[in-house]
Amino acid sequence: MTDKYNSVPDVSPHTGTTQARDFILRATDIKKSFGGVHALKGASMTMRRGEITALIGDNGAGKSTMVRCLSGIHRPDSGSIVLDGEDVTFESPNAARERGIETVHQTLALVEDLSVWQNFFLGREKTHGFGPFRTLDRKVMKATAGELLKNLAVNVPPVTSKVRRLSGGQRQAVAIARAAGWGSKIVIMDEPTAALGVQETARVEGVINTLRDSGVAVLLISHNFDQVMRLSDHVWVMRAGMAVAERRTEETSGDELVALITGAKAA
Amino acid sequence: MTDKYNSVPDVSPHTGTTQARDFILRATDIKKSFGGVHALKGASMTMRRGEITALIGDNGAGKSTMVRCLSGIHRPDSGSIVLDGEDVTFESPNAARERGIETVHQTLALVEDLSVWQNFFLGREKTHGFGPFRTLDRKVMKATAGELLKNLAVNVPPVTSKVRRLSGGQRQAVAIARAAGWGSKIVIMDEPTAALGVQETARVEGVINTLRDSGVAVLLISHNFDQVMRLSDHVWVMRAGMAVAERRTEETSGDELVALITGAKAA
Amino acid sequence: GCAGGSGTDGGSSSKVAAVIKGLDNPFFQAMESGIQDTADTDGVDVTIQAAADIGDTTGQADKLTTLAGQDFGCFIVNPISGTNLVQALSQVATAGKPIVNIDQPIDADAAKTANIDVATYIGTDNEAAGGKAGDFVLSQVDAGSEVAIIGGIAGDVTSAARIDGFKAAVGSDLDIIQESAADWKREVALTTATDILAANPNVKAFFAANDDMGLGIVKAVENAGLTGQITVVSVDGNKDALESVEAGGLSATVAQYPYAIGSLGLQACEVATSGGELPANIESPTALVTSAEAPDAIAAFPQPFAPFDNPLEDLLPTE
Amino acid sequence: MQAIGQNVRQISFWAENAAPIGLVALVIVFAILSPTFLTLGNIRAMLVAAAILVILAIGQSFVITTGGIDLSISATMTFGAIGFGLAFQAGAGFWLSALVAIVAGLLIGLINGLLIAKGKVTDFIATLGTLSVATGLALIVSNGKPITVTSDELLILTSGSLGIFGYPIILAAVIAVLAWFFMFRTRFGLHVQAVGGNEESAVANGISATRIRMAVYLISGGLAGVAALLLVARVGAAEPAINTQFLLNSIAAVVLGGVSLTGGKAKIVGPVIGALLLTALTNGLTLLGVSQFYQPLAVGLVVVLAALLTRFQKK
Amino acid sequence: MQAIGQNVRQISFWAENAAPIGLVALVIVFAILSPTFLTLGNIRAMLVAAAILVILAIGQSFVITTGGIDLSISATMTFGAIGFGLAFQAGAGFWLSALVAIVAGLLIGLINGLLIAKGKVTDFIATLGTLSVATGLALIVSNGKPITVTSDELLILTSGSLGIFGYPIILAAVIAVLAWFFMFRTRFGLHVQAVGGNEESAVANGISATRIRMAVYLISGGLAGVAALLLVARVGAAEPAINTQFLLNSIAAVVLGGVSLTGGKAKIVGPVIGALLLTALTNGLTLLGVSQFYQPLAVGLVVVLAALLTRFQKK
Ligand SMILES: Nc1ncnc2c1ncn2[C@@H]1O[C@H](COP(=O)(O)OP(=O)(O)OP(=O)(O)O)[C@@H](O)[C@H]1O
Ligand SMILES: Nc1ncnc2c1ncn2[C@@H]1O[C@H](COP(=O)(O)OP(=O)(O)OP(=O)(O)O)[C@@H](O)[C@H]1O
Ligand SMILES: [Mg+2]
Ligand SMILES: [Mg+2]
Repeated sequence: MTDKYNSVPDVSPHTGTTQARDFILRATDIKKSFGGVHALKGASMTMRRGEITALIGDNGAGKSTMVRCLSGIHRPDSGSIVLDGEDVTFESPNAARERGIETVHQTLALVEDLSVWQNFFLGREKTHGFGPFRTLDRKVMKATAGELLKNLAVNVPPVTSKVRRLSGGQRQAVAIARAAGWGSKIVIMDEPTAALGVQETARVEGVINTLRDSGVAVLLISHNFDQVMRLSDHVWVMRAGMAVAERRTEETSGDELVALITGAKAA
Repeated sequence: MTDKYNSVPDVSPHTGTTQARDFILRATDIKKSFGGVHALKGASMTMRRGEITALIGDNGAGKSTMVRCLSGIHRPDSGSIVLDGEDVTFESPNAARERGIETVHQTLALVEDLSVWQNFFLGREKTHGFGPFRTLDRKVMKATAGELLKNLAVNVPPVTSKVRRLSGGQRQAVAIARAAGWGSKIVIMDEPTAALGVQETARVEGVINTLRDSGVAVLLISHNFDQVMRLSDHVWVMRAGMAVAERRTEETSGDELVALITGAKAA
Repeated sequence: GCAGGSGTDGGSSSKVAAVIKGLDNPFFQAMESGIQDTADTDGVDVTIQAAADIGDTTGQADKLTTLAGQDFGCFIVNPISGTNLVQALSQVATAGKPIVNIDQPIDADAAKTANIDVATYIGTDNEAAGGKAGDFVLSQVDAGSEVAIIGGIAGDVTSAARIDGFKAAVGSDLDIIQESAADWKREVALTTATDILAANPNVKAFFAANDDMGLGIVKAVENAGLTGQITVVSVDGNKDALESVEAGGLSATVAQYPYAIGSLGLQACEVATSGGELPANIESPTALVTSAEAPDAIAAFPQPFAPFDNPLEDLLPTE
Repeated sequence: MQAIGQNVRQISFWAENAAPIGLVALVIVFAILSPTFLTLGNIRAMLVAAAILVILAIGQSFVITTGGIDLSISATMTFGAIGFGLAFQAGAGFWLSALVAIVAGLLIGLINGLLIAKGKVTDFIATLGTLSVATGLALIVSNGKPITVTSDELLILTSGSLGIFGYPIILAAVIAVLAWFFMFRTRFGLHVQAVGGNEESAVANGISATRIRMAVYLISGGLAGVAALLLVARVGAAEPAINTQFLLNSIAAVVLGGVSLTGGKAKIVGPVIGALLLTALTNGLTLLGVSQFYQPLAVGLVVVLAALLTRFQKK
Repeated sequence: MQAIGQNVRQISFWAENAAPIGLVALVIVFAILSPTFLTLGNIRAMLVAAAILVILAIGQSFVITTGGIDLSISATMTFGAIGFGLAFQAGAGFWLSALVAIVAGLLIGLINGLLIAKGKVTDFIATLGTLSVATGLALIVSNGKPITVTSDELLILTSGSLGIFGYPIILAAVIAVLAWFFMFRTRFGLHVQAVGGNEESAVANGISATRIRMAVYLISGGLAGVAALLLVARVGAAEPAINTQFLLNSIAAVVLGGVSLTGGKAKIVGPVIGALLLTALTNGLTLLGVSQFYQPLAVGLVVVLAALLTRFQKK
């Protein structure tokens, strides 16, 4: 329905009304190669305020690479990212986080030998004191981490226990609570429920909905079509390093999405 | 419907006719602890000839531990495994494989720095010659591996390329082709499609059906209820280290399974 | 560099190659200076190589082998052990080039088996040096006193020879309470000596197998506030040891004059290449240096302070 | 009390505390066998002798916490000592010379950091290379000769003491306290542990692994420079000799102290006790007059036994 | 031809072949600077000198392929040499004494294997411990004294040759060919690579990581025993002194040969060339009359440069 691959959807044809200022994020023509591997070949995508945007595609389509570009881990070889109407380049993950983009990575990005609260604040610890003798404000950090975790986990682990001792579900909860806890504009979740059981999945989906309801834009990467159809407002489809199609969720179906992913249907 | 947790279902009440000899595998009262963690607390389960048996349960319920006991990686602390009417204990993964049990592990168990054919035959390489100078029969192994892979992968990788260079989907294909290729009695698959895209998932499901049709008993671990309902003939539910219930797939529903997993429904 | 040689190509070159022990020890540096300075004065082209350290037996052999293939007219060798250079030297001997053995003697049996004919041996008997130290200690302390020995790396040949000499000299007149290894290192010797002092308050004397360790012991004695009450003797005669003797730290050092050994070695090569006859053994001077002799020794350093009759003087080719 | 009693029954308790337990065991054995061992004089001497190793072990501990290793640490110390000696000989005075020693150590640390953090060279090989380079440089600039140093400040440093604590061990203790503070109470230390635990995750959370790695090799080099001061003070001279023993012992101390070579688990007290243990071991063996030939054997056995114990540590 | 031309333009080509390229570069430089370097006599001498290091590097390569490291390798060689010396002294004759040397090496290898494979002690620490233990044992059994050995067989071993290839390098070459065969053409070698690449996966496929680890440390110990023969032959005596140089050089040779210390990638030719390169380097520096002081510097720089190159290897 978009006219061509990688068209820049300033005004999305199927809604007709969306204005540029409604896009909280617009990534245009992003390219990224690793040695000889062209992971992104000029992909474009958008996210709107207060919506859950899904990003789907086959293994190796470039979804995680896109996420890493948006969250400051990779720097795109070319292309632009416009956040809230402003052109941005992220020098580091911290730069992206300071601009309000939080990410739950596919690998969770937890350090197993550190405790829950340490992981929670990793890279932006609270300190008091001055100069080189600024000390970690352990009390505040522990309290905050415990507070935020309580909303999410089935069995809340003690914040002082090492992540190594947590179950897979608990780890995922820590990673998600960390991303959700900073009052940010955008939360990106790369396959947040891939390894989770039913109960844990339900919890995470609850959190995603809560985030959306509180006005946060969520980018959800998932291989689970039911989940995508259930949660998202808008879907972007990637294939071989390009964003090949977008749909409003209510206007599409699981079958159409499969066809778009496999290339059975053009765009 | 089974009378109690861990009842030994010699004659399953809901079919009434199943005889002991129809079970190709019967694991009874398996216990396994790691230090202080009781991963299996006396779990029992059965698999029938020519059927796909599903094993479901929450994160940390003990599914993978059960799989590792059946495939000879762990030795159960207590309990018995009866294979084809015969009491067995597996000293090593090779012992299990020699008795006809192949496994696709959750972690795939591939060595990234070795080539596809080397991984394919890892641990049971074909050799020619005598004594300490027996050499690897590289030609035969490459040919066989290539042959078996062709049935499965979308893009067949060259058998001489290193696994490190393969995509996630291709790796999964190698691991599954390896397990399926030995004409065994039982193939165990621990979350074989967790990280796969639509196309790859469809292929794998095809392979599972093919295996069943050729008379192999398949044990499928999955968090995906649709998949379980679609593929399996029989479902075992684990919770906290115990097998708490079993159902014929046609006699249950996704909702009932969820209730069994979470413990909302007793058994 | 080795440019500007007076060597003639082919046949018998007058170029000299020297392979000595590790340069991380002042003793061998003085030896190197002795060779180099004499070569400079006499206008001889010399190449000096050393082992990486005192344990590098094969490395030293490799270096000699490397040099053996070149057009040197004479070889000066100071082997790490009695035999480690024998194999490399057999090549030199086959080519009929003279071999001057300095400091550490080549094992006689091994040399014979390998058909090596050593033109001359120049050096001091390490055992004799240890003996001199032993005699001195005997003269300083009461009979039956406790004495401790600190050697180099456990198993080292030179260290063992010096210690054997010391033990032979003191015989049963003194009570040797302990023999430790301090790896030829000052810091290790300091720690070891401190421990020995703590365990044996009655120890009256220390013997160290080289000056560096001797200086470490002096420091330990000083730290214990026992300076002047404990006799410390070592072997080598390095400059800082001589200064310590003068200042009242070390009681004495047995100077072996490595500079003189090196210098004699080069002169012996000059004699050999010019066709002169060399004596089989040349005893290089050694002397016990106590505080009395120290000022003279320092003034003369690195040359021997006592008058010394150079047996090669008359044999040297006149220029 | 009861909690401890319960703990004692668990093997992981022994494993976590291999170094202190080993130290206590050694002290008991040696105290029984040698009347001198527990005299004030001997304890004082032991502590002073341990100071250099303690400082090196702390530096090594920072590096090992990131999963790296610094094989150049003792060569760097030698290089720093020569730097001190030359500066002092040139009339620079104690404080300036001390600065030169530390800067020399930092220089080697900087090279290590650049090679490993920026150049992505394996730590083992990079520091093996700088081991050779630092050794060579020390020999070249000193012309292979020891430089005798006589300075009042150095004399005070070696001989001064508060009670049984000589100034060197007090210096080492101060460094240990600072190291503990930075490792466990500041962002920097947390980031060191994070990089060692899981570099990819740390980077994804905005920590610059490059900067952290640079920093730990600088710390290790700088502390090697400080250790160089103590070395020069101790022997009264700057010598270009290679101290391989210090290298292996610094690593052994850290591992005895319960730090895993795979990184991620930080300890400061452990390595300090490990260093004390190794020093007490040689001290005791010397006091007992054990033959020099048996000493390497004894040290080897202690290292192996302690390592066997540490494997029962909880993950 | 064209394929090679294309390859040459890729940096990974240079990285994969750091050792041979470095060797060729060194040979060219030294051949230009010294007329002696490429004479037959010097080449012969260099090859003989390289033999011990080549054999040790091969042993080390097996260990490193499994992701381990053998720090005890040169101490084991010393221990083997002393074993040979004592047996010979006791009148055992050449062949029996050679057997004793190899058995002595295997013994230390066995201890390493037991500690690491069964005891789950970190390789680094276990072999650091056996380094000390082997050194101590060598000192104790030899009473710290070198044992002069005069044997016809040893003389033949050192001085015999086929053309420019002395018997020692022929022995080393035979070992290299066998090692290559076992590493790349047998199940055992494949399993060594599998355990190094991913132990968990290897175990899940029925490979016994314990047996493989035992085996590689036995190989490394046994080859150290063989190297001990050459050592005794070369220096004409069995000496209890440790040859630290051989330890670091054996590791450097393996890494220069392109083997990653993290394991999983096997190479035999690379480490052999690495050993030749290190030998050629000292040989050339000696020929050029470069001062002893500059030699560690040169070796360090070559190691670092090669390591910088190898990091561009393809994964
Ligand atoms: N750091 C890297 N180095 C080299 N290649 C990479 C790197 N990261 C990603 N790639 C390659 O880029 C391509 C896209 O990978 P990416 O992880 O973005 O896929 P994806 O869409 O997230 O797939 P999946 O659904 O399996 O997570 C793949 O071919 C992958 O191998
Ligand atoms: N090797 C081990 N050491 C210690 N604990 C273990 C080990 N393997 C499994 N466990 C523990 O045993 C329990 C069961 O784990 P298992 O992997 O069998 O769960 P699972 O049902 O496969 O879960 P998932 O769905 O997340 O794969 C968990 O608490 C886990 O932490
Ligand atoms: Mg992904
Ligand atoms: Mg599992």
